[in-house]
Amino acid sequence: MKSSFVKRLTLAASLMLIGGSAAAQVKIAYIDPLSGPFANVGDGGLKGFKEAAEILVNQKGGIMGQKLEFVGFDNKGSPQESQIQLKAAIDQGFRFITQGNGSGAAHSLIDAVNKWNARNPDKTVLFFNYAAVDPTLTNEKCSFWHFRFDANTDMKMEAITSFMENDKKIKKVFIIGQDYAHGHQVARAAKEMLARKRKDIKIVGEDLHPIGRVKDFAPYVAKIKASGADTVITGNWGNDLSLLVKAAKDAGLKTRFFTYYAGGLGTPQAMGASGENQVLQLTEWHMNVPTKSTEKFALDFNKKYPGLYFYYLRVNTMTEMVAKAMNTAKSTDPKAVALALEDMRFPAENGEVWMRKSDHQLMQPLFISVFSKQDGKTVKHDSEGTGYGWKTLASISQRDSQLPTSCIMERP
Amino acid sequence: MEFVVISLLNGITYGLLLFMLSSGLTLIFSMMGILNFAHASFYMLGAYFAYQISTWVGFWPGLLVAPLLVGAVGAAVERYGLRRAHRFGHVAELLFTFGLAFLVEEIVHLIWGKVAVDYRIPLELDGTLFTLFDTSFPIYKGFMMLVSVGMLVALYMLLTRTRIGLIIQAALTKPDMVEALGHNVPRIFMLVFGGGTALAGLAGVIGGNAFVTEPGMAAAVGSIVFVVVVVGGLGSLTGAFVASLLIGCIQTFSVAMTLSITDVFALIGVALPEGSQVARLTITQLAPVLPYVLMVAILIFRPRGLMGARES
Amino acid sequence: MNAPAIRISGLRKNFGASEIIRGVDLDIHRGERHAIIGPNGAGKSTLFHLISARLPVTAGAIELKGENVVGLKPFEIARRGLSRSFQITNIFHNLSVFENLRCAVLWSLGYRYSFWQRLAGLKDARQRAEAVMEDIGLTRRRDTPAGILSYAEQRALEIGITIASGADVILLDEPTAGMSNTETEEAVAMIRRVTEGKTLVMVEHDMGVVFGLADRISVLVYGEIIATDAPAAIRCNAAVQEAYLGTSVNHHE
Amino acid sequence: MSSIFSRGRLLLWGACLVVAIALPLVFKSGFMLSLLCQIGIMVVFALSYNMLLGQTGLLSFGHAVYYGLGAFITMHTLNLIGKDGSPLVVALLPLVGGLAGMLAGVVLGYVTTKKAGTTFAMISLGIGELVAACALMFPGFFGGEGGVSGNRVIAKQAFLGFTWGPQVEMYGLIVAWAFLATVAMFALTQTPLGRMANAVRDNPERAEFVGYDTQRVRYLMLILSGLFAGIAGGLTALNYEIVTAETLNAHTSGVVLLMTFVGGIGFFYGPIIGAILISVMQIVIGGMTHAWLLYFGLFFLFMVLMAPGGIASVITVQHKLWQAGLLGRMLPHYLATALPVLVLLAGLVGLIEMGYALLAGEGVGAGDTATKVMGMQLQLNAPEPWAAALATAALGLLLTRWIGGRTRVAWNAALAALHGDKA
Repeated sequence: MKSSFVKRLTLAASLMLIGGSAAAQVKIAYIDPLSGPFANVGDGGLKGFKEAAEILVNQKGGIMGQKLEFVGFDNKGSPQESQIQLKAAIDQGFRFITQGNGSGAAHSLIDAVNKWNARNPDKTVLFFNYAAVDPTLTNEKCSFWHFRFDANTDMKMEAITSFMENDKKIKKVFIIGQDYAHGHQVARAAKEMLARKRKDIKIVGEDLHPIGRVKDFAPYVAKIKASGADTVITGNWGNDLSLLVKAAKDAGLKTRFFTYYAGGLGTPQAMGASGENQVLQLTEWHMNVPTKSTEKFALDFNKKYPGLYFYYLRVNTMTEMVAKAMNTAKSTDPKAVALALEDMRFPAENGEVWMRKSDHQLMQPLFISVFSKQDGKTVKHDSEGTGYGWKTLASISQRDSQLPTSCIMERP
Repeated sequence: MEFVVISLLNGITYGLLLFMLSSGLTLIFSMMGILNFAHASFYMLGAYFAYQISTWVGFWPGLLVAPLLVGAVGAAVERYGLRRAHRFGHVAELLFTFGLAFLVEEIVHLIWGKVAVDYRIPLELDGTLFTLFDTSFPIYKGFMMLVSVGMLVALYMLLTRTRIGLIIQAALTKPDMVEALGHNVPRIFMLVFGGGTALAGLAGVIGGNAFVTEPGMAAAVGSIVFVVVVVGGLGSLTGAFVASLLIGCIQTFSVAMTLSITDVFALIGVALPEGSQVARLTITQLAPVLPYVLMVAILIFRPRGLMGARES
Repeated sequence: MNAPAIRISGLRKNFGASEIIRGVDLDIHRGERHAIIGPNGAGKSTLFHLISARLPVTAGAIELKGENVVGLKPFEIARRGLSRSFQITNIFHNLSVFENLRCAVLWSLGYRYSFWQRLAGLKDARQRAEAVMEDIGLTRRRDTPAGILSYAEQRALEIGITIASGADVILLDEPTAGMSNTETEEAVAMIRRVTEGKTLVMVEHDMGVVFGLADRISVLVYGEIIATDAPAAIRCNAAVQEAYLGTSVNHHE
Repeated sequence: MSSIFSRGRLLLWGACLVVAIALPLVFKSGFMLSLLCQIGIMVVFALSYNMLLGQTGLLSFGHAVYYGLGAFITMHTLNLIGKDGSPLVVALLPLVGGLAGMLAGVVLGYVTTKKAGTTFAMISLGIGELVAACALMFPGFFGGEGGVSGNRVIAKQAFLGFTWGPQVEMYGLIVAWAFLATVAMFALTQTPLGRMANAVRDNPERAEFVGYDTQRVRYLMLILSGLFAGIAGGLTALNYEIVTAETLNAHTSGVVLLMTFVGGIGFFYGPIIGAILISVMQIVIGGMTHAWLLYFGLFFLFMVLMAPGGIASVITVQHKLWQAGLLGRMLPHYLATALPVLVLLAGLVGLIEMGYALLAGEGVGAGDTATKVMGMQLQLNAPEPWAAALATAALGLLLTRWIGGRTRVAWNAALAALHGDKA
């Protein structure tokens, strides 16, 4: 028994070593779920990074002549497993990691990276966060070793409320969200910011429901209807969002829904026609925002991976910025790369972006768009083959979504 | 008033769907003593089968064929898996269905992917049945109620008017009797398991497009169905019916309540300390977990459930 | 201390509409060996189930050594010194013979739910279990799992578990059912030996066993006791003969 | 048999301890060390679970509740101590987790242990769901999505040279606690309560008639099981320095059930084997293929249907055959069966891997046209690889049935001989 156990461990170790002994490359460990219920999200991200590295970096000369490579590590969606995978990546010589799905895993990694760097100053690790949006990650818990390339929940709400500020038709707002940290943050930010910007808007209701447990949203919709709201703000994602929108359509509720994640993987498909003209989203980009080259990149990507739809522009932005930082610093040392990234201004495909030095939060333009029928003009491309796509209603420049930070960064 | 009527309709629709799920589970449990952990997985299979059939030949054939297919899968599972597990006792059976639920989810991931599939309501059922005080009631919800009630009637007829129904009924109250009757017990077991899973499959067919057909749908209803069965009383179809409607309505109406825990305690004359997290919770927030609270309460005050005849 | 071991008065038990026990009154004296006989379906096992609280009582009273025990749970009655065996063997199948008996003695020796004492260190429990094992003749099967014992051995173990706790009122439900003649003889001798000085109540079909063991006999017919008397008197009781003995006393199973 | 401290047993315990301490000397990488830590924690957790399932016959689907609550309380206590404590206090923190798990057992167990069997399973599931849902509702205590984090290195001065900062020191702490907990749990099986739990598992009715309140026995066992689950939770908190709501959800409960069952519920050491095996398999198979969840599901069903006693029972039977001198007779049969089984497995793995590659791509989402299975480059749009895999599987199945049938005859004969010897 014991000897076979040792053999298994040796096997595991040797597998890891083979994975790590490839040629001279700049490698970034992608630690996200690659199996289990959220594997599609993780897998889509990994493919996006690989594609971005190939087309945007390696075909343009790479990093000081070396190739950039992303290697997947399956954290199975668990914060604990993320740490084990981090150790595996470090063992294999990785000095850069990226992660995005789930703030729980992000918190776990940021803690582990901070401790590792404090305890192993000669082998520091740098963490690029491409999608975990908990504001605390660049506020109370900010770290020199962490950079975030997505706008956080508060910044997104700042952008949404700026848009609402100018829409005088909005009188009564209902806030509904999942009953966990993200939903709480969205609700809190919405109330604070609306109170500041539009005192005349009344919050006519606020509901939190357990995440992923509500089958039938009809009662919630009945309540929204009874409240007389004309606008709904929700941080819901996944089925909690699709079910809400479907139930609203069934009951003939005609309010607009301001969302964070309606364009996300699978949601457009699940909403289908029921979201038409009612669902709005806030993103850094969507297919119908004109760009120099991303449209072609996205179409090629969708063609190469049938069933996947290019969604994260920030994946490309991050890849390019990291490559640029390494090239300017002429180093692949995490600390040098971090210093080069700080305060970097970069012409991204959605406009100029800026990596703020004080909290390592990327400032980027944001777009509010509405789910509308594909018409070949303003809605040139549909989303996930539904026949409906996103139509830009407003764009918010990176200056207008900036928020002060409470970050007190410990710098090495 | 408006709100009450709408909520009641919503509650009954949801309750009837729950009953379609829990009736099969109760039948299987009463007859075979097996708590089918994978019951909700058959519900999911029903939805996916119906989706697949609807992409080929439309919704209506799927309504009939998908439950039968699910029933066939269920019967095969009983014949080639459960029957073997049965030899090792109830724990092995339970674990078998537990593993099965896991496997079904993974296979659904594999075949249909990890995101929701576009399983739509048929066009002829898409629309508003009637408008009540400015809130529309969709045709499809009416259709769901119709199918559930139809199933309820059919099940009632089957149990009271046919020979096999009488045997099943006898087995509900006196599990040892079936063997004494000298019937081919394994075959009856296979039929009951197939039939029970077919009912779950039917629920999937009509629930899948009303809500969302995705790989997590089984896990989302799985535990609530157990709650229904415990609250209603193990082995009691009537109990399952009452509990389904009760839980459907509780969930719907509690969403409507804006009371907080503090208010509730104030009603019974207890003042809670201000500002604690518990005190701030509203009934609405708690709505989806109320069934579990109800279950715990039932277990403490009436351990055999609302209508249960048996102690365990 | 003068109260009878068991006093039953006006005891009734219904299953739905059918009345199985219809007003039983019975006193069982301390130290006597009392047999309950009657045709199949008379309610003998039900009577045992009521006394030992396996089934809830519909109406009436049961006193154990002067104390009302209706409404108590089985373990509470067991703790008051009443122990019973079952018609269908009811043992701990995965435990060894020795462990079966040791489980049966733990409560009465006051070890209760202890998780701070090592079983191996409990000398008195070991000795008592070993003594019972000797009594019922299973010493050489000490470490065999009870589930794979022969039928007669399991019956012996069943009685062993019943007496191991040292209860002074013992209820045996058909202790010799299904045994061969020689096995029955051994069992009777064993029962006589191990119940010395205790109150014994038994349900039994084998009339040889009944008349060989019992000090007094009660005859239960259709849920009522039609006679309670010494064996010789029961043998000549006209009502009993009519209802029961006349047809089966000579060629019973 | 009768004493915990018999010489053979002491030797075995000692050997295990020595191996556990020596392992990091062999596997020096940080990853291996993390894996060993994870295994150590899981061993305690799985053993605590088996106190319910194996020893008391209670199938719980919500055991993660006690583990998770233990972890959260430990983490809060760690943060409460702040900078003033000494590493000794940190080392004792898992006990706090244990007490928390125990307290949770006192409260929740009162409801759940009212019933046994199937009903208990359902209620444990419901309570588990309830607690998991509450965990998300109270971010103040459970830390919301980010969980609660802390730092196990609370003071600059060391205690006997330990600060618990380096992973290897943490590993030492885990080994110490795991060893203590394992000895304690084993000792518990040798007490009146432990034995009566077995009796209640085998025959609750009879247990009542020998004077035991079965509900009380179940309740006490659940409380004690909560204690050890809480200790495991406390170790997780210290090891990862973060605790999130995932720790107490249904998935964690499912994993511990899987480990315990696969290892074998009928033997004390079964869950230890299960914890090691499943942890390693997750990493090794998970690293090799995206289909690992499917393989896990199939493996679990296979175990339920073919070896419900788990790996420990298989080992024990072989050991008994060996003692009875019958193993030699069976070995050729094992080897003969292994061959067709391998053929069958090769065919099945081929089919599954190609299926995954075709339907899900490398991971999920896209249809790949080619994939590599067992070193072979296979074209998925051609029929040949599919036919070959199917034929291999079919051939394997036929051979397995044929040879397996003969092996079964020999196996039954050997078992009969074994039990005949004993009887």
